[in-house]
Amino acid sequence: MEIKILVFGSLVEIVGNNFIELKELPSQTSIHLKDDIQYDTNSITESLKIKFPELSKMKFVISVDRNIIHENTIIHSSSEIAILPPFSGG
Amino acid sequence: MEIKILVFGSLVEIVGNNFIELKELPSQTSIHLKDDIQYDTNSITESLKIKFPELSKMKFVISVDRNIIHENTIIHSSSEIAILPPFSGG
Amino acid sequence: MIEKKLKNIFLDGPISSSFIGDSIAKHSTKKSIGAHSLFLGQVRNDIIQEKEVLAIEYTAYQEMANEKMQIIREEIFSKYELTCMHVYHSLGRIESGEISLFVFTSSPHRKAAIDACEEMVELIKKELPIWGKEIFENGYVWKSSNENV
Amino acid sequence: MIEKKLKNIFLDGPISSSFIGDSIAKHSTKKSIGAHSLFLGQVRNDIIQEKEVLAIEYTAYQEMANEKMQIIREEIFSKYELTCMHVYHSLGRIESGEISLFVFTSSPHRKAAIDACEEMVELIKKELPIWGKEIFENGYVWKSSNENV
Repeated sequence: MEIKILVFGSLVEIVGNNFIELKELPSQTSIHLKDDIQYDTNSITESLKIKFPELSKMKFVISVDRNIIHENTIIHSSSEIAILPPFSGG
Repeated sequence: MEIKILVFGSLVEIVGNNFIELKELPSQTSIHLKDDIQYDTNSITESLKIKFPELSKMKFVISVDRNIIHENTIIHSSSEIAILPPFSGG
Repeated sequence: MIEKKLKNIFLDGPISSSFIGDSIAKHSTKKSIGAHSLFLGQVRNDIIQEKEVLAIEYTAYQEMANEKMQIIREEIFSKYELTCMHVYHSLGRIESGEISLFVFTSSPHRKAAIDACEEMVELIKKELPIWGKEIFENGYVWKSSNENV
Repeated sequence: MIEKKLKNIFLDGPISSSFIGDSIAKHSTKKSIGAHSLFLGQVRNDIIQEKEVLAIEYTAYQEMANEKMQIIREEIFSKYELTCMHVYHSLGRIESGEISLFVFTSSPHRKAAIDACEEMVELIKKELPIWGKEIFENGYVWKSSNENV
């Protein structure tokens, strides 16, 4: 499963783009379920920090289907995932 | 001393005009001072209620020189006096 | 003491939306402003004793209101960090749906602008000698006092 | 569940004073309204590390912001007696002195309009995924977070 992650605000500069495509996730966090491999938000965060070490210094949250995730959450291939730095609108 | 009193709001209807000229004030409240006779706000209120009995039923305050009077106050011939029903602007 | 240049808060007739728009536009040169708070009082078609309020007719003791407003203005400026403040109140007959009160505060920061605007509205209602007469198709009533509102 | 007709709060570029004026004018037909409260966020020419902020460039996760706004809108309508509410936020480069946020609440009574408007401003700043970049003549900084404001 390839996962696309939307990127916003100052994180765009670290990532160098407004989205990331993750192909490899840490295997220990993946769960084999039926025919699909499911991942969770913790494993995505982990992978992102490996791929972009500077993200470890940044404050951000992860959203799944436009809701901010507070606890580790299983994601599906259709999920819309994004990483969001603290808001500064208004 | 003739005293002109400005009249506002619903009081205009009771008085029938937007000002009152008072010529006679209750003598017991007048004070002879130098050449002038001075009156006070209590004597004015009293006179007004005698002249316009319906005013006794109305809620109003008296202002002298555009300040609302809370205690009996001596007035001068140059004082700007007004009677004001409760405010309802806005 | 009364300052020589006393601002007049009164306008004859309703306060138009273009007047409000123009008033906002004038602040674009004041670049230290971060927040504007505006309050608009609109004449409501209340039903009083089964009769619809078509309009409110406002009268005021204008000289006293403007002097009192000057004092309130100074109090509010000393209490809040404001860049500027504007107050307008209509006189005469204002139809329901039209605007009769416009309070406009601006500050570098939103809390000062919002709090000052709200406090101004309360003070205007309580302290300024203005009276409204609610007009029906036949007849009228004097608008109830702001004292306990 | 997301309602089918999701309002879009975003406008490209600054919010003009005539847009605000027109928005006010549209409410003259709603005669049960007695009070409008408006909040306007204006871009401030802050000095940051001796450099003047010339503009703020706003970006947003628009789909999420509009969905979240819909939820907030329903919460506010259930909490306050409102006749209507409008929210607009700019995207793109907004020069200092220009307006980037417009919150507009209307109610029969002033307290509901004022309180709802103030609460909306706080919720918009805290809950909506919008980011500002403060632009200097040379360079920029990302606007500091609203989390502790």
